[in-house]
Amino acid sequence: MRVRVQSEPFDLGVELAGFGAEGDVGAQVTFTGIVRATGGLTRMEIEHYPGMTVKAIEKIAAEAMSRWALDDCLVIHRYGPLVPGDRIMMVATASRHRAAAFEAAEFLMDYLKSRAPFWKKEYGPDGAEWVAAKDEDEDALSRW
Amino acid sequence: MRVRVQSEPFDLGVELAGFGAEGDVGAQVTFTGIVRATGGLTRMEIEHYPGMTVKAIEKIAAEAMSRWALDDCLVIHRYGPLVPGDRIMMVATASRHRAAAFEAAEFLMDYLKSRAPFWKKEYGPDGAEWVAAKDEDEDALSRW
Amino acid sequence: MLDVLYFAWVRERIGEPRERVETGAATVADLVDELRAREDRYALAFSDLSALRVAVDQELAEWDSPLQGVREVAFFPPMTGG
Amino acid sequence: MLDVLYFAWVRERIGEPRERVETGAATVADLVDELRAREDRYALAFSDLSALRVAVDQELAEWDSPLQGVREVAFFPPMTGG
Repeated sequence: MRVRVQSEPFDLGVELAGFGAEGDVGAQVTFTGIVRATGGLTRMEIEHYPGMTVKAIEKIAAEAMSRWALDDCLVIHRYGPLVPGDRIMMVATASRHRAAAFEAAEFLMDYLKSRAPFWKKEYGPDGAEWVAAKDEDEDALSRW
Repeated sequence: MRVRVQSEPFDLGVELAGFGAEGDVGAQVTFTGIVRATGGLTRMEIEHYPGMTVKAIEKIAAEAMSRWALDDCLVIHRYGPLVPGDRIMMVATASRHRAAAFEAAEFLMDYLKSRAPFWKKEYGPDGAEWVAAKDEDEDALSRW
Repeated sequence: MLDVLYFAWVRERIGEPRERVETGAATVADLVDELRAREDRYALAFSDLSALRVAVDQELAEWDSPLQGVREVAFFPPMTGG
Repeated sequence: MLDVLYFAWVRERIGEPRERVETGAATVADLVDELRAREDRYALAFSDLSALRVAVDQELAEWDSPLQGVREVAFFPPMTGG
């Protein structure tokens, strides 16, 4: 299990090298979140809560490891300034079987959306605005 | 949309470079299938139906593109000799939103399992055996 | 004339990956009956059709699919991709 | 003494990211009442608690969570990670 919070970009290929290699892994799933240029967005600033962020994500990741038969799980989340096309974050899961790898990755994403202390501020043609949490993201938690 | 069937290994990072870059993509999901050493498996041989394979996968991928709002979709599947730890295949999906990217990737996997003309022969301590299709893999199709 | 292809254990039981078959079979099922009547290795390969799948001109097909105008028929076990 | 932290638009409304607060508040809700009474910028930031979340010692908490022995309280809008 690996959790990292950083301002620097990351490389998917590098991060996945050797990921889950110690288990008898048959399935790896990754999710990558990317900054969209929706509504003329020119840049984004992600704020986080340094004292809490890694702990909160580790708790979510540990929950995923205990609920599914995962051999490994990885979460990287960036903060600071980002522009459209930049990777915001990624999760990866490794398991024997594909269903567990898929479900655990979706679980991680749903919880990171609403339970990891990050806040996005978007800058576009109409100025700056904090991204509002979506009801559907909160609702997504109820399926787990 | 990109479909490739090859005996050579592939590199996830290389394959994903620029993947979905033309759309306003917010979410990328990948699945990678890896040879497991289950039951002392020492190697695997994947046979396929050259005239049909790419066409069959393209049909599945086109179906995914039409059912979900995907900006891009990629399938790479290997054939020939493989050993434990080798990547067998990968799919990648790119979409604005995470639900579509996840669902389409699961759809692709379910269909590739049972509808793409590949056959796996496993070599282990008890000799060689063709992998039998699992009822659960056939059943998985019914959810789509 | 048809190209008939075999894959995986069907190929191994028949003993070859493909052959040209002279046939007037109207459907896949008729073709299977002709092949079964040839030799034991065919009878063995086609002994349980529920364990087999068929593709006609490189598309998945059914046992009652017609063969008129068809160039290529392939027999194989259920696929195990992914 | 408590460290009180503010994030996102709560930080912007309060005008600072953190401060030391001298308080005898028994619960988070009591602390909010004290802060609200201070100045308009606090009253504004805490005007709608349903739009806010709170963490106590870096764990998500509730408005009625006790503050005894607590070192750090943080206020922020619903999180938007991922």
